[in-house]
Amino acid sequence: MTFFLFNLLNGLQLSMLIFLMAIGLTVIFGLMDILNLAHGAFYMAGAYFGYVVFQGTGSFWIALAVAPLLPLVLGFLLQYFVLQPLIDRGRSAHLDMALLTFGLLFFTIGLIDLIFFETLGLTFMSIDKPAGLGSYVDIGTFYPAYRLFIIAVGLIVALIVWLILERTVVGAVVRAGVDDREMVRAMGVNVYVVFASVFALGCGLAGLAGVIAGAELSINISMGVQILIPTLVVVVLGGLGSVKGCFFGSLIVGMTETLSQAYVPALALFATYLILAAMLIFRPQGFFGRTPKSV
Amino acid sequence: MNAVRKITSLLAGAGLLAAASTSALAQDKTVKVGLLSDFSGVFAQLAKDVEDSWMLALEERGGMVAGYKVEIIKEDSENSPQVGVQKANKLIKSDNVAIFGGVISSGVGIALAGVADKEKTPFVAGFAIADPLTGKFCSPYVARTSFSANALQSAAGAYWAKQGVKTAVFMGPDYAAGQAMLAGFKNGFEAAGGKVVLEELTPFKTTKDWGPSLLKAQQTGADMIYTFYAGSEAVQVVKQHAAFGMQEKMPLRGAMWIYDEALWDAMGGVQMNAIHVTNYTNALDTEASEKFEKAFSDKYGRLPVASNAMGYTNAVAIFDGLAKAIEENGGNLPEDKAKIISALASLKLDNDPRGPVHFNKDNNAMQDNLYMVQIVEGPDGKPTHKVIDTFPYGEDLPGCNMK
Amino acid sequence: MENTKDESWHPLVEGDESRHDPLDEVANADHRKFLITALIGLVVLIALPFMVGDYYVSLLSEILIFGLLVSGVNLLLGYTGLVSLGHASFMGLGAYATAVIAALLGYPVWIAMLASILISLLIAYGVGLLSVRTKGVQFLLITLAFGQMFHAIAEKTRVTGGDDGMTNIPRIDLGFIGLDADHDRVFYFFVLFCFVVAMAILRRIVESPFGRVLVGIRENEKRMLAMGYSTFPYKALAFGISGMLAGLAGSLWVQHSFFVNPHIMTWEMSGEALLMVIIGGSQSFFGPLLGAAFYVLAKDLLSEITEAYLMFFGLIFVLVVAFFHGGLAGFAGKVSERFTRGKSGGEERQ
Amino acid sequence: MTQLAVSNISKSFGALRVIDKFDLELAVGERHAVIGPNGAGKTTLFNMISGWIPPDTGRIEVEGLDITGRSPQSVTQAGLARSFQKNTLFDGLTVAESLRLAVQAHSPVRFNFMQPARKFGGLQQRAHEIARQMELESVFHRDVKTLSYGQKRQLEVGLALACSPKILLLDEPAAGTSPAERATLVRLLTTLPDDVTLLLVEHDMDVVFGVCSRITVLNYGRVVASGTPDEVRRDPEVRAAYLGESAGHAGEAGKS
Repeated sequence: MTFFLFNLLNGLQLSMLIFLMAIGLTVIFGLMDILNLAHGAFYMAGAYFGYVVFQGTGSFWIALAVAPLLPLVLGFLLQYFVLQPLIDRGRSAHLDMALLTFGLLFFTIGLIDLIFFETLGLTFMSIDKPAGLGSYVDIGTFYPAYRLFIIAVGLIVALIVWLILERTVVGAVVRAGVDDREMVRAMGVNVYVVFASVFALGCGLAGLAGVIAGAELSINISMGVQILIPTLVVVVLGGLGSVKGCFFGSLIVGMTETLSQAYVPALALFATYLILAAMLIFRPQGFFGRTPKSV
Repeated sequence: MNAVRKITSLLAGAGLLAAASTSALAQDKTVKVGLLSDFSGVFAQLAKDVEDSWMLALEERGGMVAGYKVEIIKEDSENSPQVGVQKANKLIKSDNVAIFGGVISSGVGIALAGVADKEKTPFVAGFAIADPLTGKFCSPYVARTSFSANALQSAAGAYWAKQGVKTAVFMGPDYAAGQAMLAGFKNGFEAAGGKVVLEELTPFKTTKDWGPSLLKAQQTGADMIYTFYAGSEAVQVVKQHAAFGMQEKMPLRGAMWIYDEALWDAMGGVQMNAIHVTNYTNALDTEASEKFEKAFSDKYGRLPVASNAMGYTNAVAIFDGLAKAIEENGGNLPEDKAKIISALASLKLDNDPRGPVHFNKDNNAMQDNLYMVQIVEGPDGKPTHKVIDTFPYGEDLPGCNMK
Repeated sequence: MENTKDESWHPLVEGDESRHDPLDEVANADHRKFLITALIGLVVLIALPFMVGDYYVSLLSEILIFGLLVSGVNLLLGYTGLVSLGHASFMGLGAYATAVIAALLGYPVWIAMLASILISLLIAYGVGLLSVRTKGVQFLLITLAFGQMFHAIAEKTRVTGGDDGMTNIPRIDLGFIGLDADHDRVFYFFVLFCFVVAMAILRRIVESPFGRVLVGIRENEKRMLAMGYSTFPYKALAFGISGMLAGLAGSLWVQHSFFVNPHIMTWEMSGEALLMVIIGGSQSFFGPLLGAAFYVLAKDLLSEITEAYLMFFGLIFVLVVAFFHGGLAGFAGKVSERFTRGKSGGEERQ
Repeated sequence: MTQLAVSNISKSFGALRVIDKFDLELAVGERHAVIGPNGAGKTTLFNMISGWIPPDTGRIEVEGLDITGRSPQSVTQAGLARSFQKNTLFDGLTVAESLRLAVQAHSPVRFNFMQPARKFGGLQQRAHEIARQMELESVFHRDVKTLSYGQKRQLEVGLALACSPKILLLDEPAAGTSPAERATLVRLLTTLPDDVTLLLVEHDMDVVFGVCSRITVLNYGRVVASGTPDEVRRDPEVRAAYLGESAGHAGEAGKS
């Protein structure tokens, strides 16, 4: 019984990490129709920059606070100065942007490889957990304190995102934008700034996830691609553009990965993809997604 | 600089200029040797380690073997068999190497064994520890200077069982190498009276959380966890094992990969006091080992690690094997390149830093002893190895039917 | 085409090719241009192996093999407008089918090749039936999911060596014409033969009424439905055919490298195929082939300079998507237009 | 003879009843318009008849063949082709290629995948014929995206006509056009073959009165009036509900 409960905690921890990634991707997709495959690159940017900041200051907390700013700024620049102008010039938001950001992911991986491995000779890096979170707590069995921290961060971010979207003017604009882009334009809001800001925040959250993961997992060249696929699964499961869906989608993916590993290891490699494929075949709009706008 | 030279040679080889390049200069006798390894991808560090040792071994021989000047041509197989095959083709067909070696990855190694056999060009694996490489896929053109998974792991299994460890959980990635390590460990451990109570194979490359597996291991109450993980997976497993507070109750042990020196920084201290098996450590105090250690640290300013030692064996075997084959052929490179491998396999490397190494009938390296080491704090406060025991080597799996 | 005596417009009336229907001048001109390009290309492909060293002959084989794969991918991406991230798995299927049938079961390689083509066609068609109801990003993800599942199966299968794979896979036996395919030039010409046959068939397909329907689906599927096309079977069949080409590529690949393992079916590999198509220029028949050639050669060169060559490909890819939508083929088309008085670039728009 | 029979169809979205027990019968060759203010349910009605939305109740027949609930493609194959209010064209193709595709949809060669389409000269001829009919001959080989807006509207109708339909459903063909473009459209629509039955949704009264012999007026999903243009014009309920308000500025492009 406790075995099951601890597995649930593990599942929740993984879910929250994935949620931090997926929430940005979801809102960006819902609002701008851009499937940002470079999201994995922003995650990496957070982790690697986090490592640099950590090496410089020796503080996990400073790294956690500062590192997400890099992906945040890069995200804003990318959307405002590259993606949006291209869309305005007639590139399809849907496919061209997916392909373009896919290329960007490859580019980033190559660039990071060039800087960190080829130039600095670093292969495996890690950020040390802060005192207090590095150890374990005794809650029936020893359980890593850091995992509880990840769960807390995930829940807090979920709450904040929810509050912003549901309770603030900015949130109202974004929600309206997800439902009907033309309407927001007609409202006279500078949509481009809203778009770029949302894009930047999403990338910042991915960077935050990167720093957090950098302490629990390890920082390496394939981390961005590794996290990307479960994240995409979440976005599809939850329904493209649905925040509530994203939260539950993260839970489903995190729990599936954890529980299948704990109880049916033979299926662990397939479980997530089976869910993804079944979902796309039987309910392509996701659990909470809207049906496509036009036929 | 090296790259520029290569581009020129590439351009010379490319297409229309082919005719111009045929006027090969023959005043100096040169033998070309391919260093094909996984310089990018997860094994990048190991590949670099191997390269460093190659350069050391070459320097020690003054860049010559048996009157031939050695030209090393370096290629990156990127931990991808596809790329490896392509690069091997280049080495064989475009550069006309006499022999090539180096490879880390088992998958690449097996692919290259196929190419070597087809193209009748010797290949000497530097790492690539999959059993079938010198088993099912053995060939008169293929040798290996590291070891096979079974030889190392069955010896380690037997060691721990004899130390009184009764039950163990095996954890490893669910792919060929992981399965081979499990089988090897289980063979040795259970034959000596131990019992593997849980075989926990995690999805390869996609696992992000070892929590479920560690919890499952806890449930069994076994005496230890024996693992095979490498690179970033090793870092994560070791860190998470510590984070679950299991270091006291159920120590995490394995072979050199899990506690590789290159990972110590990333592990952030939790690797201290861990015990693992290895086939070389710079803490060895044999004469051969000390000599290698000095030569290596003189050249590179740091201590050699296990992958350096394996790279060194690889290079020494290739260079000395070449020399022997040339000498046996009256001072000329033999036409039949299988003779290079047979010369190599007849070498007795008694002064190898790992301890005496020789080759078995499948052209696979065997060494006399293995070492159990502990990671302890060195005199300078930095982690280092301490040899806590020496024990006999294991055996290869059967399966080779060489023509 | 002469058809005026017939009062009805019944389309089955086949025209006499020797006569010109002024209305179809554009299509006929395009076709002539295609034939000339193809002929020049073929002459080059036949002559090249005699001018370069052995290694470059094997690179050429590789280019042709990837050419088959990316032409398959392009049937979906360029012609039908569907982006698949799972095509490497069909290449893998073809590769494994050949490896198992020829190396494990011991059948002649030509039987293994035919079987591989058939198997990849059938399985791709099956996957197509399940996938093509979605489009856009959903389609990209569902093909990714299927691809990953096939990859996982390949990794889990012990008889084929799991992740390590299998080696010592034989090449086709050309003894009946007195040749040995183990020689690289001989094998190259065998690959070239398969390539030409497959490309001729593919060309027939994209030029056929069926091929035109695919283009219609790419341009506006809603309208196609409104005009009375059941688009679903077209898309499923296109998926099957493109999977079959990938399967043929895989079958040749194992013979080329004597080796197969699950790496060949990773989604990164599918991504590389997309890279080739886009860089070369989708929506054109020869574009993806240019892309494959560029990719293989540039990778060969770049990887000599830096291990981080992925960075350059990422960058090139981004630039092509952003600024040169036609890719290399589009660029070549524009250049040739400058020299000829040409109207709208015929080859570029299919 | 009845060409299209729509009986008793209804459609609700949630609590909103968009079409309420709608009936319509069209004779062969009839020119019929459905008019009504915005939100009257005209587009929903069209989508139901052409198969894009299944009706909740009722029955739709083409020459006695029940097509209720069929997919759009199968409705079109049964002989009922439609155009769209918002241009739904093949922007990357030429006019010739577009029309050829439409013609091909109703020819047995549409499944042929081994012979060059070039060789089926009949497709091209028929496409050219349609282009002539729609006055698009001069732009036959031009890319669709380079056409003027009016020409695009002509092509929109042409693509439906090229399906050789028995019944042609035109969804606001004149939407967004200039008066000159509209005049061209009216001329083209009045010269459609006699055996093609025409059902038109249109806001522009010039087009409606210029083309159609019968009119059905829809308001809040209900038929308010039906009859000849004169009868409808005289109907007091219509005047109150619809014409009275918009008679002055007829021709305003509507949206729904």
